[in-house]
Amino acid sequence: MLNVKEIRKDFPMCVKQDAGNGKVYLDNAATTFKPYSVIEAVTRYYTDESVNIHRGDYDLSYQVSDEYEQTRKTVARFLNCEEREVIFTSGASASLNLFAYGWAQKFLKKGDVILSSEAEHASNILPLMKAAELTGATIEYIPLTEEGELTIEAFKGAMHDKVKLVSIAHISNVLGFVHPIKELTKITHEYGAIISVDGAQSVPHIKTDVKDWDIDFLSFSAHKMLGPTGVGVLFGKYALLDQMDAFMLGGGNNARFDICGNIQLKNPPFKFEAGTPAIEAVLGLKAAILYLEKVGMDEIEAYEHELKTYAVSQLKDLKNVILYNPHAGTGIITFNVEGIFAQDTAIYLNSKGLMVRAGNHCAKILVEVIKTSETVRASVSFYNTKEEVDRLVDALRTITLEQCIDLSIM
Amino acid sequence: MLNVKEIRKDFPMCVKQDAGNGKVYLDNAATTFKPYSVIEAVTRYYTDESVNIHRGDYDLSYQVSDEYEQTRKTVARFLNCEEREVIFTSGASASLNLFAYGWAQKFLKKGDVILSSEAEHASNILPLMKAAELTGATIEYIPLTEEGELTIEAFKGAMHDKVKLVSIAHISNVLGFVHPIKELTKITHEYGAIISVDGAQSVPHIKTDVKDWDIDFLSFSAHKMLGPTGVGVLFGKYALLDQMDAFMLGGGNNARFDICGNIQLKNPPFKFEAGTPAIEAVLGLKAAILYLEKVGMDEIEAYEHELKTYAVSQLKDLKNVILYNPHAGTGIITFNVEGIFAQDTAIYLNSKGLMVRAGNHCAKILVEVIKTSETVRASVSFYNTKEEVDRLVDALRTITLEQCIDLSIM
Amino acid sequence: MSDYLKDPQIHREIIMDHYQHPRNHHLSDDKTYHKAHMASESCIDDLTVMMKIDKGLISDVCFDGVGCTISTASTSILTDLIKGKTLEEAKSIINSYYAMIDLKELNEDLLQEAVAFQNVGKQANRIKCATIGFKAIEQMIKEEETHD
Amino acid sequence: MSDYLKDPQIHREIIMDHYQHPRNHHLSDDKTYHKAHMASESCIDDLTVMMKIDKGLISDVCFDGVGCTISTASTSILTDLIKGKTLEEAKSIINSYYAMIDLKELNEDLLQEAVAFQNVGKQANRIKCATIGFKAIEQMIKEEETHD
Ligand SMILES: Cc1ncc(COP(=O)(O)O)c(C=O)c1O
Ligand SMILES: Cc1ncc(COP(=O)(O)O)c(C=O)c1O
Repeated sequence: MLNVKEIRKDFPMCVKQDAGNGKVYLDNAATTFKPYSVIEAVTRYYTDESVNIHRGDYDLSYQVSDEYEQTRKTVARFLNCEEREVIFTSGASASLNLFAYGWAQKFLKKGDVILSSEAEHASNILPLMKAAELTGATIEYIPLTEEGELTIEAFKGAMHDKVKLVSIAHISNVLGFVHPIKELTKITHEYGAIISVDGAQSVPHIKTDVKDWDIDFLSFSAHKMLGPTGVGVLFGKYALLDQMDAFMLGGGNNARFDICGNIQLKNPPFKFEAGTPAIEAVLGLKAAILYLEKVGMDEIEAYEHELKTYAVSQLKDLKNVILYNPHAGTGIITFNVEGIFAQDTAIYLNSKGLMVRAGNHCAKILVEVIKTSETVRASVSFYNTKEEVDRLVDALRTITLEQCIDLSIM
Repeated sequence: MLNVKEIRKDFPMCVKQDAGNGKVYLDNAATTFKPYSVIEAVTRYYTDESVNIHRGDYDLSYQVSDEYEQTRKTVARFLNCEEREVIFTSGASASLNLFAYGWAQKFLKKGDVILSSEAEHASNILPLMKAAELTGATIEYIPLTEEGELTIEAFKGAMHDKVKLVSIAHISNVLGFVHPIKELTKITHEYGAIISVDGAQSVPHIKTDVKDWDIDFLSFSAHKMLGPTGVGVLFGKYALLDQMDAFMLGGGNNARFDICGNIQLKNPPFKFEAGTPAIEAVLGLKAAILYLEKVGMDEIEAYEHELKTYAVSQLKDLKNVILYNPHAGTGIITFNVEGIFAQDTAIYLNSKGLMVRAGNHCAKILVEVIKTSETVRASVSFYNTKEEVDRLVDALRTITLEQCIDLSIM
Repeated sequence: MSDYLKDPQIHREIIMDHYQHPRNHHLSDDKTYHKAHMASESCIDDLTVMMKIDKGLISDVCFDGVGCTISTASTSILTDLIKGKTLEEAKSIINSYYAMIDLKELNEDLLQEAVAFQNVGKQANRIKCATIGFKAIEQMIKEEETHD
Repeated sequence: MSDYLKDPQIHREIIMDHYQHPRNHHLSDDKTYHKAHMASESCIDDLTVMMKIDKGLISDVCFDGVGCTISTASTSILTDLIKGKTLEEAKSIINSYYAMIDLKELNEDLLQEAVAFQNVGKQANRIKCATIGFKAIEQMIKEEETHD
């Protein structure tokens, strides 16, 4: 069982809260706090090894290049894939764009179908919309349940021979449902299609095993899993990466080129990594993964689910609160207060020290499913406590529209 | 006059050297050391304000969003442009790819000519080669002098009516010549073409004034100017940015979209910034610029030139050293040792604590101009000293092929 | 200033009223209307404002969309304020409003119920909400003027 | 081991000699040759190695390009070692060489002059240089074997 009290000592932001600054952070789906070990990995780069990588001309450069590649090893172990299947990008959005450009734009053609869902993040669906527009492919949406969940039955019903690409989030950032990726992948492959998984909300919160699931691509960001911003990963099966086009060209991704325009690109993953990467952020990502592994992904999942269940059980009793996803399995709680606009609720909660997010959470087309244009999202991490959930519940118990207005005009 | 001794106290890497670790860093064109103020800006984000940006739902997010935008203001002042003309990217390579995709691929057509030089970095020329291939445009190269310099006369001779885009580095990373950007821009505009400047090596070392020069685009990286890796800038004149296509799509760059694929993108610069950016790196970039401004760009340029001149005066006397760019105006010294392969020289220098780079420096087509396939590059920064240059000269005075071999096989 | 307009209690009531019963809360099919769609970048407001201009006079103005209390109420009050006014009058109302938001000056004659927002400028993160409708009107006036 | 092969002085001379006068240093126009282009990712070596295989026998091998002392000399020595050998013999030479580089085992009978590199494995950043030619030959042997 996970020891939250001890864990909180590893996070400077939590240490400050516990020292009494009165704040409660419940916007973990947007980004997470960083443990000291990650901060140290980043600053160690600045203070001890502030040089560029990918060259062996001097010891320090060789050493940093090696540490950079060690992160790739660590990521590969964490995902259960090969090292050469791990591409470092500048974030999940960049990973998803690279995939859409390098694979979807290249291999889709008129008449092909991309199967996706209405709960996708803009960073997943927009690049696909563009790929569809450019190739003449079309996007079809798997119907979701009333609560916004994607079921295997609905998926089977939506799947057909023209589908060449399935692209969905493993966990939706709005509603927090865990989709049955392994089953979806099996069905996808039976139809000869490939599957690209948006793991931005799943990799930080549940155990990933790309080999067991047999998925073809996976995108995620370091900053949502205790790591620095500015770095993300695209995993792809090597054979697929090998066929894929590079999104960016430049220093580092070409082995040789000449004046006639003959370019010889390196092999994956280097082919996709052009220019100086986010070196210290990559080193920080390694520290983040080591921290997550130490706590244990299964423990993290169980505890976050416990927190969520606890929150739901409390919030259910408040008559003024509308809960949209009581049954979702992860730490995302999506709600509204009757008669109060989501943003006003968020600002009221802010006045109580509670940090949550109002919005459509970049899944703007979802409104047509859950039938509300804006929601409040509280999202927990394993460093959150039941007492913090209580703070949220207490604040929501007494919220009024008048108070919300007063906060802005006084 | 710049006080190097005091300046070195601001850089932890220099502090360690001065405390006696025996190292000399002369690979500043690859990346630079970071002053404490930059490290503090980055760690402050982790310890005090570790939340996501671009939302005003709670105070801390509002505060960090504001600091993020303050960096844009700072960059705009540093370049002398408008705030909305500053796009944050993941680095110079990303800026150059964004330009090549968003402008060159969109506006060039068959028969158009891109005018460039053979001294360009891969990150500048490769995306243009691709744009040329896709649009049917062709690339022509301005002939360089024997030393590899680009002169106005040569430029005038190469310019003609079909040229729609001029793309060159303000300072070449191999030879360190400062090109007459203002004059080149004037001529470019007389022909109705636009100019995209690769400023990766110039923005860190000489004063930039995009308004005075009237250039259309400028790309550079933070990590070569005391800032973090993972962040760069694309400056573009607003009217041009407004016409340009977004390279990446996703969270943050769209105002709204719907299920039919109607996407409403934000205005520049936000249109080009998809997904969670490198927040702490952007905050670090601000600190880096403030540091550079405090020292003074004119002082930096003068001092680095002085160091270079000093190095050249010493190296000229060594019979075994071939200098390729004695007349270049910046702190890049490109040379070889007679009979010793560049990489062996670098490894020998490494054994003496000197960090330099061997290679073709990503300007692989340049070999056809300076007629040597590989060179050693020592590049100084304003925190380097004459004593450090002496260390380089002393090491080169006594280098032998035998010693180089022994270093590898003993 | 009349007591009525100083009382925070009254301010709140004005805003409540305009949030719960926004005035001119519909859109028009009339193609001769100007139209501005405002989707705020930092919050989730998404409003469309429409305006008909006849010989320099604002003959109609209306809006729809989703917005928080502050953006909805301020836009509602604005539509009341400028309907039937000339473009010049509307511009001075908008400028007075900005001056108030900047905590510089309070012109209660021009601003009327809009004085309810006299302190919103102290909450930097609500300024965008409190001005979204004004920005829309400003944009449409500029459009009209440059097409003349 | 014979003294000759223990003396670092001799190692250096072997490498100097092969660097300054590389053996089999040319390319062939013959299309029946296998060809491997190796451009190292971490250093600036850029070598092309070619090899002709006749009925399981390496009848010719040659190389060209730019490289540091270590990559040039090691490739030169390798070409001398495997010319005229069978693919199996070449493979055991390559494997012995890797074992030496890994600082595991030194088979001087097979490696001959290549023992000059017996300590290069201690310099992690030179391993790529010291094996670039071997990787090329290995790749071409694999190619030949899978096409059989
Ligand atoms: C499901 C999902 N996909 C993609 C993203 C984009 O991640 P980033 O902003 O780090 O690029 C997010 C984060 O907001 C997300 O929640
Ligand atoms: C002239 C020039 N352009 C572009 C780049 C690419 O910069 P980055 O690697 O930071 O993307 C470099 C750096 O190597 C450079 O020297």
